[in-house]
Amino acid sequence: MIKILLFAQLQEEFGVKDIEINLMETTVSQLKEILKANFKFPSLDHCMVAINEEYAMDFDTVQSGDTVAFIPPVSGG
Amino acid sequence: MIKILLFAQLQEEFGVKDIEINLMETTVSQLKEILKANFKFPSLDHCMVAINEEYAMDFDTVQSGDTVAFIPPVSGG
Amino acid sequence: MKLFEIVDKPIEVEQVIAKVESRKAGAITTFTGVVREWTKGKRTLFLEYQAYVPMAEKMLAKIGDEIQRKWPGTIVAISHRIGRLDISDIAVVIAVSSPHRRAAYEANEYAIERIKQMVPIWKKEHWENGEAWIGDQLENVPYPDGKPNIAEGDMK
Amino acid sequence: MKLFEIVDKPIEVEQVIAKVESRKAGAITTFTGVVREWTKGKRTLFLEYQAYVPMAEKMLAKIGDEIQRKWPGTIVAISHRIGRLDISDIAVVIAVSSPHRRAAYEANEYAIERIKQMVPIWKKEHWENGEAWIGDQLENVPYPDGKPNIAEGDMK
Repeated sequence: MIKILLFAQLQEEFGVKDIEINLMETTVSQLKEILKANFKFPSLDHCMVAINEEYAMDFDTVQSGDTVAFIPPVSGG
Repeated sequence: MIKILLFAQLQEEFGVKDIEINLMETTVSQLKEILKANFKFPSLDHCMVAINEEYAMDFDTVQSGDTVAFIPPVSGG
Repeated sequence: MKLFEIVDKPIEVEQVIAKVESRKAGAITTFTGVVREWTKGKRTLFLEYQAYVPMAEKMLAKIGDEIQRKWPGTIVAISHRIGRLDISDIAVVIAVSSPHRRAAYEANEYAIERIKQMVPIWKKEHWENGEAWIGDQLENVPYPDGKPNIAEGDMK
Repeated sequence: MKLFEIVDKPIEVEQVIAKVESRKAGAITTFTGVVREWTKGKRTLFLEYQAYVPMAEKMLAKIGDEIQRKWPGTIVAISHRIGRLDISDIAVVIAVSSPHRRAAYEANEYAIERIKQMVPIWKKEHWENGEAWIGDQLENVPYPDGKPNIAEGDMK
């Protein structure tokens, strides 16, 4: 089970704050492909990804139990 | 009558905050010479001069009724 | 006392300053980001800030670590507010104390630039005729390699 | 409300900030100069500040004018305290508000540099083994032409 967190416009596009999906070990880019294939996520390509609250690269590994956050362009400050 | 204001180390060296001297029109540099000839003012050469609260140059004119301030190197902030 | 925090209540500048006070300090700088009414001729009615709170606090603390390495002797505190903010409300306060003033200015400006690059906080503008989530980076250059500059770097 | 003042009572940062608040502001920076205990290995016990008050306020206002010309849209307020100050007491607060942050930082730093160049305020250090009036400019370069840089200029 991987927990996926959505924020800002992603949260509004999708209508929920988080999703849980059943997946074995995968990479960030594979996860993105799976989400794009199964859901409507127009903004996904503009997002950064964090695994367990740390920024991750496309080649990083995601495994069951991880929390993956999709981070649209930030605008704090 | 020209009023002369002293600050910081000048005030302490001289022991008073202000002096009044009777002088006709003169220049800043002449006034400095007069003061150095008549009083002990070791720090005078390091000072800026203000006439009526505006910085003045050596060649500027001082006349009766003016207030001349000798301004040691400043250290506000 | 939390040096780096996301809060949903009004921020008091004095309280953020109090966190960085020190007998070694000769200079304290603050940056206060407030909600501006007009941006490029468009009138803002109010803003809504959202954050990924635990990660945002972690990233603020990371900025604090970077600053302590770059400007030894400084102390940094950052509070960022989320929720609905009206015109002139304070969104963020950054306080930096330092023995000397140059570092206090530099470190402070570094902090706000880094916040805008990498802290997961989002702002939704509400105008008279619409609303939109703002992505500061998108307004500028898209990430050259699909990622923001997460590694410490020079400021733009 | 006096934007530029010399006071002999403690300065509250919030009160100086309040003077520059505006619905047009997106950024407010402050600089707070506080009494540092240690300077180059020497321990300060307390300080004594003296000013040529009317001229000092006039020069602070002049710095404000310079800033408004260089960074249009900014609002500046400066309070400087005189008299005896103990460790961690606030000597000066500079607040600058601006629509955008870059100007708020630049104008603020410009203000403190100009204060140290040309505002008639003096600091006397009291150490454990002595006391002395400090001349910041003398510690640096003596005035090249016997005068400080009174004309607006680039900061060092």
